[in-house]
Order: sequence, then structure tokens, then C-alpha cells
Amino acid sequence: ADTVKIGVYEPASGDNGAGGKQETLGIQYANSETPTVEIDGKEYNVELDIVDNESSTDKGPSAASTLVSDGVSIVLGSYGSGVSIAASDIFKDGGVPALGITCTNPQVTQGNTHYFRICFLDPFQGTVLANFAKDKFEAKKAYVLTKLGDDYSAGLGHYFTKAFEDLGGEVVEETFPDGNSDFTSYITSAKNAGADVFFAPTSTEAAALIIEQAAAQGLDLPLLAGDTWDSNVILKAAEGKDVQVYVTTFYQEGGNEDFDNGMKEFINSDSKNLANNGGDDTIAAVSAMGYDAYYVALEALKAAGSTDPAKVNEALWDVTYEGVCGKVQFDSENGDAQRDTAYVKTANTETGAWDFVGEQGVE
Amino acid sequence: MEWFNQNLPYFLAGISVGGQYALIAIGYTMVYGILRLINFAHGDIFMVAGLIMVYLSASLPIYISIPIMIVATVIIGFLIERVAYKPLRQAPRMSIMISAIGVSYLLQNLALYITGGLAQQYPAIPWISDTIEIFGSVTKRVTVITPILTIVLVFALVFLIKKTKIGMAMRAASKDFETSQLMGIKINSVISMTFIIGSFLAAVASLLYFSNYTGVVPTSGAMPGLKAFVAAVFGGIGSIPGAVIGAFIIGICENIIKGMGMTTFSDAFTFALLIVILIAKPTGLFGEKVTDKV
Amino acid sequence: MSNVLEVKGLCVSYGGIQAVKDISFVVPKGEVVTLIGANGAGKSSTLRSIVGLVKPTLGSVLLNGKEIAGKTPESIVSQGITLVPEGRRVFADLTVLENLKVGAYLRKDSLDEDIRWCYDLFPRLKERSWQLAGTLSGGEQQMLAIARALMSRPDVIMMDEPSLGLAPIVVRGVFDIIREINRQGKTILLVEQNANMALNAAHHGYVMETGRITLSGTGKELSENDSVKAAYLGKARK
Amino acid sequence: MTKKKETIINVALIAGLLVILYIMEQLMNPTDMIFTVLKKGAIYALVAVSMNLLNGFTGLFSLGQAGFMLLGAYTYGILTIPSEQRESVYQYFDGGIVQFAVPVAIGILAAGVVAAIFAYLIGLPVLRLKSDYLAIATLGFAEIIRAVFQWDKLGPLTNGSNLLRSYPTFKSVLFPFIVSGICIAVIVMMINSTYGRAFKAIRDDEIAAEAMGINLAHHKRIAFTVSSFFAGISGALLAMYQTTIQASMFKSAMTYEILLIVVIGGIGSVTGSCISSFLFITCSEWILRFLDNDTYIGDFHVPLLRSGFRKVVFSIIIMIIVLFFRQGIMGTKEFSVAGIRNFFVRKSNKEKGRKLQ
Amino acid sequence: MSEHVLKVENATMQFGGVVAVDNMNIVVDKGEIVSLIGPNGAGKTTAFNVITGVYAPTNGAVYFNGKKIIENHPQGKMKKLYQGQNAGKYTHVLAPTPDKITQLGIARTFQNIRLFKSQTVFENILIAKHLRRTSNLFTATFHLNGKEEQKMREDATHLLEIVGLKDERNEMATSLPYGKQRRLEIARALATNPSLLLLDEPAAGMNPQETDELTAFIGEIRDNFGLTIFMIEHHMDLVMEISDRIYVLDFGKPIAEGVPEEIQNNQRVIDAYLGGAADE
Ligand SMILES: Nc1ncnc2c1ncn2[C@@H]1O[C@H](COP(=O)(O)OP(=O)(O)OP(=O)(O)O)[C@@H](O)[C@H]1O
Ligand SMILES: Nc1ncnc2c1ncn2[C@@H]1O[C@H](COP(=O)(O)OP(=O)(O)OP(=O)(O)O)[C@@H](O)[C@H]1O
Ligand SMILES: [Mg+2]
Ligand SMILES: [Mg+2]
Repeated sequence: ADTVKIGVYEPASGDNGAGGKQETLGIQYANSETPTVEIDGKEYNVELDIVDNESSTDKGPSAASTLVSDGVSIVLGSYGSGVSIAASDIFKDGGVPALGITCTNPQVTQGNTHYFRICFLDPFQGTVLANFAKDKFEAKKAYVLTKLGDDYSAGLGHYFTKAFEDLGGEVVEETFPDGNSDFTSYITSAKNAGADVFFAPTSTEAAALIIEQAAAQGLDLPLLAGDTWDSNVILKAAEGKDVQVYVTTFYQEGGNEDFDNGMKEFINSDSKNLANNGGDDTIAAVSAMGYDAYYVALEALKAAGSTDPAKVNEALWDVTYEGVCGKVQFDSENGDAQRDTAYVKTANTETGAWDFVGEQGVE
Repeated sequence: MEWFNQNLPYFLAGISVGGQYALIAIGYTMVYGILRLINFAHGDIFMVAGLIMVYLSASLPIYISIPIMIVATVIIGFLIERVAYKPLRQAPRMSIMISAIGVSYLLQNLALYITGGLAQQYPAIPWISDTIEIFGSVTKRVTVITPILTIVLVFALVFLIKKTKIGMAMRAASKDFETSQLMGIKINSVISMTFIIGSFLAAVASLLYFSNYTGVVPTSGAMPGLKAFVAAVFGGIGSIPGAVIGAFIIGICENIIKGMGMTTFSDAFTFALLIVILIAKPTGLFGEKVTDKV
Repeated sequence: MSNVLEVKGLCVSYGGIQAVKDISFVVPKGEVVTLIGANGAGKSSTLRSIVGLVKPTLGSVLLNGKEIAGKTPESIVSQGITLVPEGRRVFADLTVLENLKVGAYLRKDSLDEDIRWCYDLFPRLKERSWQLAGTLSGGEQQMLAIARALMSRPDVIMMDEPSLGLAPIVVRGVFDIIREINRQGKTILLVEQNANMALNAAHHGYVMETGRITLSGTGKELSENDSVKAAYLGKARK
Repeated sequence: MTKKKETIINVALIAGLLVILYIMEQLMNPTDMIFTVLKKGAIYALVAVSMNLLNGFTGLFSLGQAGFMLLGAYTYGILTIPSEQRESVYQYFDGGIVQFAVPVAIGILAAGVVAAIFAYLIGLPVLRLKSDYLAIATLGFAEIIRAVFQWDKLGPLTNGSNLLRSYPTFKSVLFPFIVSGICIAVIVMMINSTYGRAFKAIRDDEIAAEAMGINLAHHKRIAFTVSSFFAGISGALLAMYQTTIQASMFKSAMTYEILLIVVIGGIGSVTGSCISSFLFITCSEWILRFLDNDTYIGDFHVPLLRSGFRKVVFSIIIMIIVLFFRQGIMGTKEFSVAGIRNFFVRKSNKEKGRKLQ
Repeated sequence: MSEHVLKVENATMQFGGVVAVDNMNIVVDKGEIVSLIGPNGAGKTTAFNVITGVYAPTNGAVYFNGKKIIENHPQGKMKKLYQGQNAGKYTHVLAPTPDKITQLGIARTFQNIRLFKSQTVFENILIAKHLRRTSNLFTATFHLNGKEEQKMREDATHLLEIVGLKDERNEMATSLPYGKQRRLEIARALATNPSLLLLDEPAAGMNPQETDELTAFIGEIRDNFGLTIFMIEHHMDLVMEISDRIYVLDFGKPIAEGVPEEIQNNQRVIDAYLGGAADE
């Protein structure tokens, strides 16, 4: 049979390597579940073309070029907004549509016709988190720590700040530079500032350090974060420590039994998958999103009736799909999925698993 | 008192991180002193030491892992010198430095390959990882141990270099290999010795550092390495007390800057301070003046 | 009579250039032997290859009957031979005293006596005991280099142009010292541009030209040889 | 061969190269990876040559290249983003303070000029430093510049730590080739002028150079400023190539990469730097990529191959080059028609000689 | 006063506690060959370094063709250390860098040869022509200075012929034998069009035969280039043969000055420097 190529533009190394790998796992699982697609009456084998964008806006474009040059019909990814924005023009020039999975920064899809996405956006997520901080903790003052030069981090921090201030709260903002692993000063500053919540939309790597050091310094504020923190890295870091961690996310394990079981089996079937998932079979929300994204791509291919990227791009606008993380339907302006709720979870430091807190929307 | 309580943690963090920088910086300074080589791979040796510990402690008890980790790190440092620097003894300085950059790349990429790029959780070392309270600030015990251990090690080293025969051989070799050989000094052993000491200190530093900042990633060595290197230059490269003082100054300033809320500039400030010092004193605080006799 | 040093068929080349081409000579015990020749004749290369700083491409070097060619400088030096290198090469960042101590690196006994002896030979060094060697004047550095070599108590001392850049009075002093240490039983292999004095001080001499030995004889014979006079002794002796 | 003749041949060769590139672009798929590599290679060639001018020809060990590229890239980006795009690019800063856009050519030139001005100012204090101290000071400046450009307060100008994008870029591979080509030609001409000789004298022996009446401070500053000018231009080109820029990508690792290129090509060889940048980019970004993928030959799972292996292999290649080809690809020699001719003539002479014997 | 090409006035140079040059006064007149001799470490090279701007003197002044080119006064810590009798005489600081001195017409060679290692013999000389250029960075880069470049090359070629290195033109400077390297250093200094040439031990490392050749050579260039030569040397044959006058330095101070015969028979000089019987 003929093959159709789907590009996977994800980080396997760098700051976002851990998250990128989990997202890729979801895609791979979906691919193993449904390895073929029927396009225009013909059966095609779906081949995943996976490249590593190294979490870097500098190396990303070359990786993107590789995909375009390889002749993929559609690209999935990336985890991390900065790399997605950086590759946007490469995909545009190559005429290849791209489907963002968990890149939540608005700029990814803004003003271009080839980048779509299936997740909610940071203005939404930031507001959700601000509301949550207000509702749950009656927070008046928030300490916001973002990473310098990270679009995801800066974006989410920005929208959170805006929303929180609109709600009448006060915000202390700080940034940490690349390569920083000493967070004790930031934690001290948060304490000294008298903040009620500590909001840190960062990569999981920084997150683990923050949790560890917050615990060591006896910080008794709730730690809040966005979707990136929904990872077993966080669970492990928090396990057995005296910390409270809350995250907003796309998916809650248990949301879809079939998917959960299949995914776990897939992870456990291969030691490499297990390692890529961080050593256990906790399902990350990004994996679920990756899974959905793969099926959205298949829908688009079917709708286009062709493997021609231009046609796929055209078809994407009208694709709808009911996935494990909810319904995907793109708005006609930017190609963003329309979503209005996020899940909130908290890390259970005893069991080392996520506890469901609730769904939170925006009033 | 309020002020004191609020700012003590910054100082504690500064002193502790300064001590760790100091241990790494000595490695730079010693190698530079003898080979005139900025050993870019030094920070990565530090990172590798961290990874070794992670993997060892997964299957062995801590008290066995620690000595094995130190020995393994020392062997790696030794081998790197033999394989990547020794063949270039006669080559221009730039080549050795590039070789060092190459080794640094290789170590990072190997670490990336082996760990799959995922952060590895450093094991908690009993006693030194415990949380203690100092004047009301909560911190890990390692914070206090670091500066003390650093100072002890430094005194030992200074004695070694100033007062012992091998120390004199090191200083002689640092200026002129050929003539040192004529004096019967075994250049290769002296250089190996330097790398062994440097790697040993890097291993100790990694133990202290990662007990505090527990995630080990392939690039973990880059920033502490760079800072330590700056510290070495700051104090006058080649001078061990200089490196140590430089490291403490940088560690403390960095945390004060963060405490002041100028976090964007915490790294930049380190460099700015360095440049100011260099402009005032082109060979660092305690640097030997180059005697360029015409 | 025993030869302390025997060089047979020695060849040295740098890359493509052959600097020393199959030379043989002997240094008898207790004698002063000199090598003279124009710039670039290969004198320094000969000395450097004997002591192992460059590896000879061919040939053998026997020190007290033992083969040393191809060994490392450290091991050669430890067998009782040393070289005062061309251009002084003192350790610039060590003090004068430390330089002397490094000179005795291989020794384990007390150095006080030897240091005193060196200071007697070169009083100037005593004054400068704590100065960094790099800031000494050229001549002072030369003295230090000789003294440093003496510190290892070698049987054979090779000197590469020890009089280079020295004041006349010191040159004479250096030659006096050469004679003096020779009298004390040391064997000396001397390379000199100052052919007059070298031949005067030497028991034996060899003349090198473009990598080969072209003439040999006792010091006296050579200094009276017409071609040597014409080529190396200059107007004063013509 | 006379000098004139050689110049003509060189010009002809370059023209030929451009024509070939043009034809390739017409015949092949323009998104082919080879063009990506060629574009980036051309840009890196320029920055490598500019670094070589400092480190190789003037003996100034500077590690500030990434900083000057950053200046160039930002200058270009800030000046050329079309006004109507600014609102979305500077979304956190109300559209930023620059509200006009200049033509591409002026943007590129400004990139060089801004980098040069900064270099001049930085050079005043730091060029007094020697070797490694200079290296670390320039490295430090690059890091400071990077931090300043990420600073929130400068956001209206620099967009803080966020991406700059939507400025004009190039499509054809000819563009970076022509711009880099012109710049490199200028650098080569300078190296061959009396100033170039002065630079080399400074590299060989500062004290002697000064005794020959060469004003060290002045000449070092010239070399530093000129080198940074071209680094700035290459920064602008890189910005165009990447379509987005962000201060965080101009890290010291980038400088080390360029330094590696320079050394692999041969310190003091312009053609060496050019050749090695293309090789370097090809290896690091293209042909080794297959090493990152799990590969099955039939049912056989090729061992070792998985994500990250490419970089391991690449660093081993670098180590091999560094250890076994110490002079780099070209040493201090230049690739030239005359050189090749001489090489063959000498070879055949040798053969003749052998026959005669 | 203006008849002296070079005048060193009360120059003192201290390094920490070491007084390398101590209140030195020297004059050199036009067309002379003057030698500076003295024991090792007497401060001869240091004196050269002061004259050529490598070191700023602790105290004193240097005049070139009657114009003050260097002046300094004891300052700060030095003032306390400095014991000289003219401590207060100089009030300004005038400390040009070596290139400015060369620009004025004083060229030098070095005790330890300092050629440009990676350059050919010809390029070594060409570099020294750089300081007399009239082109700027722009015109030089775009080769708009063809005539000047041509002239530089002709001059350099001419110099090579004069010093007898024509055949070695394209060899690497460091591959030359020692004696020729010394000649090349002199040729390079000449290429800066000096009127005063300072030679620091030009005959070091040469055998007597080569020294004789050098003696003749120095005389020739003095005549051909209308030079004034100030020279440090330890080879007495050379010094006595070509010097018009000789200064003898000891512990940084001139202890004698005069024509060769006077110096040769001066008991202080014999004791401090020449030693015993002057022949041997
Ligand atoms: N490291 C080297 N690399 C290449 N060639 C060299 C090297 N050292 C010496 N030579 C060459 O070998 C030859 C002999 O040099 P050598 O130094 O032995 O001569 P020499 O007799 O000691 O001369 P001098 O009196 O000048 O010291 C010369 O042609 C020299 O150029
Ligand atoms: N840069 C310096 N720092 C400290 N001391 C110095 C420096 N330069 C020279 N000296 C000292 O000054 C004194 C004079 O040195 P100088 O080189 O002028 O001697 P010289 O007369 O040229 O001797 P020689 O004939 O041996 O070359 C020496 O004692 C030397 O140690
Ligand atoms: Mg010699
Ligand atoms: Mg001198």
C-alpha cells in the first residue's frame, strides 16, 4: 500500500524534552492503534516522521525544514509554544499545515492560515487559574515566576497576571534565566512578599526543582501551574513532601477507560516507552492530547481526499472530532479549537497520583 | 531583626552556592595554571558526576555509591586528559581549547543519549540532605556544610601547591614543559595529578550541589561551570585563593541580586562585575601580573 | 679510558628537514668536549636529541654504556646527565631559589650545601634569591640556568651556548666555572659560538657543518687549524 | 599565474556557482533540505569568517560573536517589521514604540552598523585585556547584551523575552549567498591590504608590532569593530533565515559552535571557514538525522540508533577532526585555483622525477 | 641642544625595589655610532625600553632632535621609594606608546629576536612600511591605494637587497638561520624610515666570523641611510671597532663615557665589566 507521512515536530531534548516525549507517545499509541487510513478510497499506511526540535527556537526551524523536505502531509506539534511559532513560517512556506497539540500561546495560530490547534489558549488558561486562586484560596497576592525567553511561560504568566489583577488581586512578578537551578532566592522572595499563592508556569525540569526547594525551605503556599506541570515528574517530586501543587490541564485520567487501558498497555509494552513516559504508566494529559491530534489529522486526510498538504490544509477548517479530551472544532478566524473548560488537579503527596479537584471555567 | 530574617536565606544560599562554585573553580584554575587551557569540559565532568551518582544509587546503598562515584569521576577526568588533551601537547593552544569544547559537547550529548534528555532525580543523601533551621530560616544541612568543607579543602590545596615538591613541579611545569622535563619532572604525571585533583573537587562539588538542586540534566554542568569559570577569572586565574574568593563573591552577589528583584540580570550581573574587575585589574583580583620582559 | 657518552650514527629531522645527519662522537669521562659550528649547523639539535627532547630518527646514544636514545627526558636526566638549554629557559614565575630547588627535583637529600655552592659561584644570584626569575636580566638568567643544572649533581653537563649575551667578564667567569666544575670531576659537553674560548677550555673539539661533523681534534689542534680559523675564529685570530 | 588572471578566475567561479544555484532552485523542489543547509551554511560562513578575522588574523581571542549577531538580528527585526504587524508581534507591549519600517537593505546595513557601534564602545575598555581575559570579557558582554534584550522594561523596543517575527525574509538561496559573498569578499580584501598585514603582525607579536609603529589600540579596535559589523549582518541574515528571533537563542553555545567551525576550517584560512561551515551545518542539521530514528533492516533492529545518537556521533566526529587534523581542513592555506594547479603540477613533477631516477 | 639626536635626561626606572636605570644622562649626536655596554643587569635594555616607550620612566625625560618626547615624574608610591636628586624637576607626564616613538623616527631591534613568525621575510619588512601609509581603512581595503602599495613593495624589495636577503624573500622568517634573522630584524627596523636606530645585542649568538660581517654591515647602513646608531653589545671586538663613543653602565648609572681607547683602559670599566687582560 502507499504511505502517507505525518510529521511529528516535538522536542525530545532540552527543557521540554520530557513533555515532548509524552506527547509523542500519545501520537505513537494512536498510530499503533490505527496504522492505516483510507483516503479517497485507497488504503494508505500512516508513517510517522518524528524529528527533535530540541526545545529550541534556534534548532527548531531546521527540524521543521526536514519535515517539509521529507514531504509530510501534515505536521503535529509542538509541545512548547516558542518552537511552534519559530517553525510557523517554515511550514507556511512549505505549504504544509500544522496542528498544534498543547502549545497554548495565542501567537502560534494568530494571523496564519496553516497553523491549527486543538487545546485551549493561555488567555483562557491564565484566567481559569486566576479564578481558581481567588475562589479556592481567597488569594489577594500572587507570586508569579516565569522563565525568561520562554514564550509559553511568559505568555501564561502575563495572562494570569492580567486576570488576577482584574479580579482585584496584587501580583509580584519575577523571572528566572535559562540554566538556573537555584530557586531558593525566589522562594524566599515569595515568602517575604507575603504572597498567598505561588504561580510558576514552567517546564517540568524547573518545576521539579521548585517543588523540591520549596519543600526544603518550608514554603507553605499552594503552588499553581498550567498544563506543563501535569506530568508524573511533578508527582514524583512532590511525593512524600509537604507541598500543595495544583495544575490546570486538558485531561484527567479516568476520563476514558478504553483509552486509559490501551495507553497504559502501550506504555508498559516496551521499556523504551516506559522510559519516555518518565518511568511509570501515569498518563499525562499531553499524551491524551497527542492521541486526539493524530485522529484529527486522519480526519483531515480523509476529508481532503488527498495527501496533498494544500488540500489537507483546506480541509482542516471544517474538521470536527470527538476525542478523549473533548470535542475538537476549529474557529474560523485562527483555527483554534473552541474549548471552555479546564480540569484542575492536585498532586496527592501520599499516593503519588493526581486527585481531581474539579472543572473550572471562566465567568 | 525582621530585615535579618528576611535576608538571611539569600546569604545562606549565596554562601552555599559560592562554596560549590569555588570547588569547581579550583579545577578550572589548576588546569589553566598548568596547561593554559580553559577546560570547558570541567562543568560537564561535574554533571557526569551527578549522573553517575543517580545511576549508582539506584542499585547500591548511598555510602557505597559515594566513594565509587568519586573514583569514577576521577578516572573520567584522568581519561579525558589522556585521550583528548595529551595528544595535543605540542599543538597551538587554540586546538586544545577546541578539544575541550569538543569533549564538553561529547559529554553533554552522551548524557542526553543515555538519559533520553529527561531530568534525573538526585538521591537524597542522609544527613546532609536533611532540613535544618538556622535563626529561623529553614534550609538543608548541606548549605552550612559547603562553605566549611570548601575552606578546608582549599587550605589543603594551597599547602600542596606552595609547600610540597609536587606543587613546585606543578608550578614549574606550568611555565615550560621542556625545561621541566630536563629537571626530571614527569610532565604527564603532573598534569594527570592536576586533572585528578580537579575532578575530585568536581565530584565533591556535585555531591553538594545536587543535594541542594536535585535535578540532573545534560546541561546541568553548563551554568555552574560557566559561573565557576567566571569566578576563577575574577579572582585571577591561576590563583586558588583568588578562585575561592571570586566564587563566594559571585555566589553571594547573585543571590542578593535575586533578592532585590533584579532576577533578569542575576547572570548578567555576574559578568558585569567581572568586566568591571578586569578593567580595573586586567588579571583579576589576585592574578599574577604577566611579566612581559622585553 | 672510558667514554661516558657515546653517540653513534645519530640522525635528527624535523618534518622533512634533516638537521643532524649521521654523526658520531664520544665524550670521555672527566673531559670537556666542545661542539662548534655555524648557526643552524645542528649543534642544539644534537644536544636536544641526546637528552630526549627530540627523538632521534636513527642512531644510538650510550650513557655509561647504557642505551638512552628514544627514552623520555625524565628518565634520561635521572641517569645523571643534564642540559643547560639554549636561551636560558628559567622558570619565570618561580623565584631564583625555587628555580634552584626545581633543578634538584630528582634528589632526595639536603640541598643546603649545593645552594651555598651555587651562590658562591654566582654571588649575583644570592642577592636576587627572592626575585622572580622572569625579571632577571639576560645575564642573570644565564647564571641561574647554569646553577640550576648544577643542582642535580649530574655526571655529565651539556651546555648550549652558555656565554650567549653575557658580559665579557662573566663569559670569562663562566669558562672559569666550566674548568672548575670539570676539575671537580664532571664531564662537560659544550656547544659554543665563542669558538676561541671554547676550544681553549676543551680537551676535545668537533666542528659541525650542516648537520655533519667535518673536523675533530684536540682543542689546541682545532684552534690552530686554518680552515677553523677562517670560518669560526674571526678577524682577531686570522 | 598573474594576480589579475587569478582574480578573474575567482570571479568567474563565483558567478558560475551562483548560476548553478539558480538552476538548482529552478529544477528542484525549493523546500528541499539542501537549500535549507545551503542558506544556513552561507550565513554561518559569514560569521565564521568574521570571527576568523579576529581570532585567526588579529590574534584577538574574542567570544562575543553571538552577542553581536543578536544585536544585528534584533536591529534588523525591530526596524523592518511592517507597521501593521507590530500590534500582534508586540502584543504585550501595545505594539511597541517603533512605528515605522525601513526597507530590507537598510535594515541589514543598520544591523551591521549597530553591532559595530556597540563593538566600538565595548572595545574601548575590553581590548586592553589579554588573551583569555579578553575571551571571557567578550563572552560576558554577549551574555549581558542578551540579558538586557530580554529585559521587560525594554519590551516596547525589543519585545522583551518574546519572539520577534513577521519581518521580511528571503526565499531564494541566492540572497544569503550574494550578501555573504560580498561581505566575505570585503573581508578578504581587507586581510590582503596593508591593514590586514598589520593585523597579522599584531597576532604574531604585539610588542614587535608596536615597535614597528603599529598603533595596537587603534588596529585592534578596527578589527573588532569590522568583525562585529559583519557578525551583525550575519545576525540579520540569520533572523531572515529563521523567520523568528529571540534573545535566548544567541547563547554562548552559539559562539562555541562558530569557534568550532573556524577551527575545523583552519584558523587563519577564509576558505577553510567557508568550507567547514557548510560541512558543519550539513552534518549537524541534515545528513546525520537518520541516526536519531529507530531503524529496522528487515526485522533487525539496528542497535544504538535512537533519539540523541546523532549528536553523539557528531561530537565524536568533531573530536576526531580536532585530534587528528590539528590544522583543520585548510590550515592557514587558502583554497585557490593556483593552489590546485600547483598541487597537480608538483605531483606530476614528482612523478616525472621518479621516472628519471 | 638641538644638535643632539637623542638626549636622555636624569632617567630613572624602578621596578618595585629594583632600580634598573638610575638617574641616567646620555646624549647621542647625529651620525654617530654610540655603544652602551655594561654588566648583565646593568639596565641597558631597560634604558632602551624607556627610550622607545615600552616603559614609562619613573622619573626623567627623553628628547629627540631637541623635542621632548617622554617625561615623567615620580608619583604616588614611587615618590616615596624614589631617591633621585631630580625628583621634583619634571612636572608633566608624557608617555607615548612605542608606536608613536617609532612614528617619530626611532626604530629598534630586540635582544631576543622578535620576528613575525608566521610571515615570510618579505612580509616582515612590508609590515614595517604600514606606519608611513597615507591610505585609510577604506582605500586600503578596496585597493584604491595602488601606487602606495606598489611603492611599499619596491622599498621592501630594495631593503632586502641591501641586507642580502634577496634569495630568502619568500621563506618563513623563523626558518632563517640565527644570523640572518638578526639581519632581518635590522632590515625591518630600517623599513620604518628611522633616523635613529637602536640595536640591542645585534651580534648575540653569532660566531666571530659572522660578527665581523655584522660590523661591516652596521657601518654601511649608517652611511647609506644617514642614520644615527645607538647600540647595546657585549662583543668587544665589534664595539671597539665601530663605536664613535661608548657609555658604560653599571647598576643603572653611567660609570664611564668616552672613545673606545679610553674605555678599554678605564680601570673601573675593566673591574666591573671587561675583566682581566682584555685580549685572551
Ligand atoms: N623545532 C624545529 N622545527 C623545524 N626545524 C628546526 C627546529 N629546530 C631546529 N630546526 C632546524 O634544524 C637546523 C639545525 O638547528 P640547530 O638549532 O640544531 O642549530 P644550531 O647549530 O644549534 O644553531 P645555532 O647556533 O643557531 O643555535 C636548522 O636548520 C633549524 O632551522
Ligand atoms: N619588567 C621588569 N620587572 C622587574 N624587574 C625588571 C624588569 N625589567 C628589568 N628588570 C630588572 O632590571 C635590571 C636591568 O635589566 P636589563 O634587562 O635592563 O639589563 P641589561 O643591562 O639589558 O642586561 P643584559 O646585558 O644581561 O641584557 C635587572 O636586574 C632586571 O632584573
Ligand atoms: Mg643552537
Ligand atoms: Mg639586555
